[in-house]
Amino acid sequence: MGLREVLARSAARHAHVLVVEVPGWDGLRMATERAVLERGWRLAWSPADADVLLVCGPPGPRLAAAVDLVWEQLPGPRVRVDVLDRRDLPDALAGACAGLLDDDHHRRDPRARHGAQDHGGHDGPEDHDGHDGHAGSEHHGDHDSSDDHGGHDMEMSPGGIPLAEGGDDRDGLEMDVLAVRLGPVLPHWPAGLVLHCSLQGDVLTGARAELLGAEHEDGDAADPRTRALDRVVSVLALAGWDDAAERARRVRDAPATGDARPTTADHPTASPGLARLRRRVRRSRMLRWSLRGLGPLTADDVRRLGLPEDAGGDAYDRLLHLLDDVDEPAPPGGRQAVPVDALADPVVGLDLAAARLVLAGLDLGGLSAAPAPRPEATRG
Amino acid sequence: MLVDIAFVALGVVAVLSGAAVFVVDSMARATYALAVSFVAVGVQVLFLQQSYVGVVVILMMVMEMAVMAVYMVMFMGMNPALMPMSMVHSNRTAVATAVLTFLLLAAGILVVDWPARRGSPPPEVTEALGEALMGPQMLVMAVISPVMVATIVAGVVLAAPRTRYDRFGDDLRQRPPDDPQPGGVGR
Amino acid sequence: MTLEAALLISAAIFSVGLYGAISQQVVVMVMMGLELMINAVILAAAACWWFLAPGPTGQVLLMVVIAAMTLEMAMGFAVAVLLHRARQTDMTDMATDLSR
Amino acid sequence: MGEPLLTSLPAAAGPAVVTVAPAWAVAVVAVLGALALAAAALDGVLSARSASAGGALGAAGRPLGEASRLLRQRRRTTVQADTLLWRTGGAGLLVAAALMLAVVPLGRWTVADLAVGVVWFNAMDVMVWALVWLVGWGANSAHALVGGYRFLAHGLGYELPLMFALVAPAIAAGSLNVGAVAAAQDGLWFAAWMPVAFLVYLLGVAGFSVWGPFAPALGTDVAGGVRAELSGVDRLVLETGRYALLAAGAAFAVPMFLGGGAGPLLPDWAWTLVKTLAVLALLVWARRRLPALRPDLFMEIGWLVLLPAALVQDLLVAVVTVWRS
Repeated sequence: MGLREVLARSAARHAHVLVVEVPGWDGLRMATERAVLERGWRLAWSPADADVLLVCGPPGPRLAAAVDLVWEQLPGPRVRVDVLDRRDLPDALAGACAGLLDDDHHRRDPRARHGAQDHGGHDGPEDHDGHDGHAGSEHHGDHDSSDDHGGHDMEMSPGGIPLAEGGDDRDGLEMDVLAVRLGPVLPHWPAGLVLHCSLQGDVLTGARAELLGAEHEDGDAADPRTRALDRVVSVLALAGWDDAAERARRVRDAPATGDARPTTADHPTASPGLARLRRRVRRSRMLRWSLRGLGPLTADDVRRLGLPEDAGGDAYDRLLHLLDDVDEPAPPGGRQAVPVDALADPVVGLDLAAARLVLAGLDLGGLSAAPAPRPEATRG
Repeated sequence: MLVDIAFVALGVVAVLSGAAVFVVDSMARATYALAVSFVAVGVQVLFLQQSYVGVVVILMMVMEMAVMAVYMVMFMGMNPALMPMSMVHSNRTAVATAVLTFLLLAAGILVVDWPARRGSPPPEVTEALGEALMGPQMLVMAVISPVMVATIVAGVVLAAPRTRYDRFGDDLRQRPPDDPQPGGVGR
Repeated sequence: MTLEAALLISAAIFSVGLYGAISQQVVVMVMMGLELMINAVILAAAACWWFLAPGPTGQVLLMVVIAAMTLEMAMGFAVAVLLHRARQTDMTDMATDLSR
Repeated sequence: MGEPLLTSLPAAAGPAVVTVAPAWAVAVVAVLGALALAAAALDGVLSARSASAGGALGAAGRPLGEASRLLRQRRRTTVQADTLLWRTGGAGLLVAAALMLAVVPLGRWTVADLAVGVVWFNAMDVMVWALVWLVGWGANSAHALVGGYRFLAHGLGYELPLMFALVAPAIAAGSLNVGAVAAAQDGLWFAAWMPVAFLVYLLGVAGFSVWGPFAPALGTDVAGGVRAELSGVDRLVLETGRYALLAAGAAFAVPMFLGGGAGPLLPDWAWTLVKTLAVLALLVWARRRLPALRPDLFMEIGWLVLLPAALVQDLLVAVVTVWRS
């Protein structure tokens, strides 16, 4: 018994948290990330890795359904927390910690899970047996009968997963096309964004973007400076440079520490941390080599797609631009909202890693569900 | 004795996993069954004291099967969902031929009066192999090398659809080349 | 560990490979059958070397066999890609130009 | 130590290396575990420093805490997962690492003194190709599979340079036996006069451990890549396997490039461990300095830069060796 308890306590001290951001609540999300890291917890990258699911903000109905699907995939012991206000964070995290230690609940949990899914005949073994089979993985081809692939004969679908269909890839070789849904719950991903992609191997051959919104609009938005630094964190993390991303996160969180709600208008002059980060990013040849030429956008493209004006150039230009302009005060009134449809075009034809890097580098602060849905963007 | 049992057991593994290649439904399983067969034979070769050849068989075959698995998935597009489907033709003939071949070979193996062992193994088997390749048998490697080069070139020519005119333009002057996926050196 | 045992195992592997090479429809699977047959040859050659004539140069044969196998694979893959590109097929039944 | 190398046969091991009883394999696994733990602890400390969270002592205990968390977590399966291949892939990494370490002499003792130890090591690192891909494939999830493919793409880039980097010490020593290679570095370490091979070797170690710049297979952008769907014990096994591979790669560098157990004052087994830890620390630290090498870009680097560099190194080594004898 003693050993079990020690194990449980140690486990709860090192919990991994999957943070879900509802569009418009990025300030709360960043505050949450900071609080999580300060506890000595870690941020999870996928549902399989997470012990705690923390939802920042009130999700709208479709986003809520997606979050529920993710919740089904947490292996357990698992705790779900919904937060609406920064002031509730300490209590919420303490509650999550206590929840992780509640052994009785976690023993009952898998049974409830199977019952809910009409999975009779499962006695819910004590441990080590989480058949959350039904939910599958939402990262996986969308087998939720969406409109992406009609006309499949279901006889050819082992386990309810339709077999992939063929299509020419960019080398002119016919290969299977996989319909994969990216988002809305992914690390370093624009909040609420869902990208319905056609994947060949890991190359996006087609994409359609949509936005899953919040329940109501009066969100807890971050100030432009923090938001810009948050994008730097994302780009660095997606470029596989954890250390620099970690430091960028520190710079991002620095002014707000100890302050419940940072004011938007005034920020301190370039902090030494920021200057160091700039130097480090500029000096890394490998980073330049890795990002140069990725997702180039001409001024025409930018105007045509309705992206912010400074989105021209390649991914590396955008990152440097971002770092340099962190302390520039944003134009009052904020930016014009980016139509969600515009996001599919720059990423089609890229591989997954490149597409993620390009998306993370774009300023999607004001993402708006587009009025007129356009046909799927496709490029050889 | 222990060595004998291990040798025969490895043989059984090699045969069974070889048969599994044509039995299982999943492409990945088929490919890696073949890999297991090769590893078993490689270890058997180790038992037969040709350590270099044995390890090289393991090394090359595992690598080859890792690549082969990708081709299998690419061309046959099966997810690990074990989808039963039959992809055989003239099954009867094939079985008959295989059984007949085995009986013939087995009869031959058992009937032939194998000669006694001539000579003794060199003290350093690997070194002997190297010296043979670099000495009396050099012609073999000298022949194999150009054949390999030719194969590489021929393989690329057969498989690649794009020529240098596609990459560099009609006058071969376009820099950087027009590739669907730019490389890391920036040629 | 006798010569007969090794050769019998080798014959069994060879027969299984032969079955595969004849019966399979998909190019890559046919290649797998061929690979198995070569696998058997490797074992037989190694056994013969050890039990019959463990001279210094006998192993060269094994190196040749392995080289032959890599060549087979490389050309096999190239032809499979070409077939796939040209005919959208990976079935041997649809590539019978030389069989009439 | 300076005996004629070509005669140091595996059977008559000579003074270079003593083969110990197979039961000592347990010790190999113990050493591997300790090294992996040390690497994980160091990584924890360095991570905590850059995130400036928690004390260094607490951070060093991080791997144990993570392990306890994963032990408590449930395992999960996905729809139509190929569980056999999935689990084999994860567990196989640990086995491959142990088999690599088996041929590394600890000072004078070794568990398996193979005549072709260098090739053996190479065969084991090729096993990792298959294993990582299987982990990605088995989960039947798009992200995991993309991770698996990325690893194979990296493998095609780093494997051949790694092979030719390992050839250089073998040429200089005139033997494929690991103990003999270590003994051949009398006075001058191979790392000193074949730096290119050493560098390429270290890159290769990072490659087959899916470590640092070679981690896109486990990238954030694909939700953890190969391990996206792994939880509980399965994830623990995979992570341990990675650290074990890193440790085995570092340990193998010692007899190949760093003079084996040679060194003043300390006994040779202690020197082997010290050097191993130093290489391990270097690899763990390097992860913090470098962003990921995207597989599509690295492929050309591997074939057009690293491979020719390793070949030229081999040629130089061969010329020097012939000239000296």
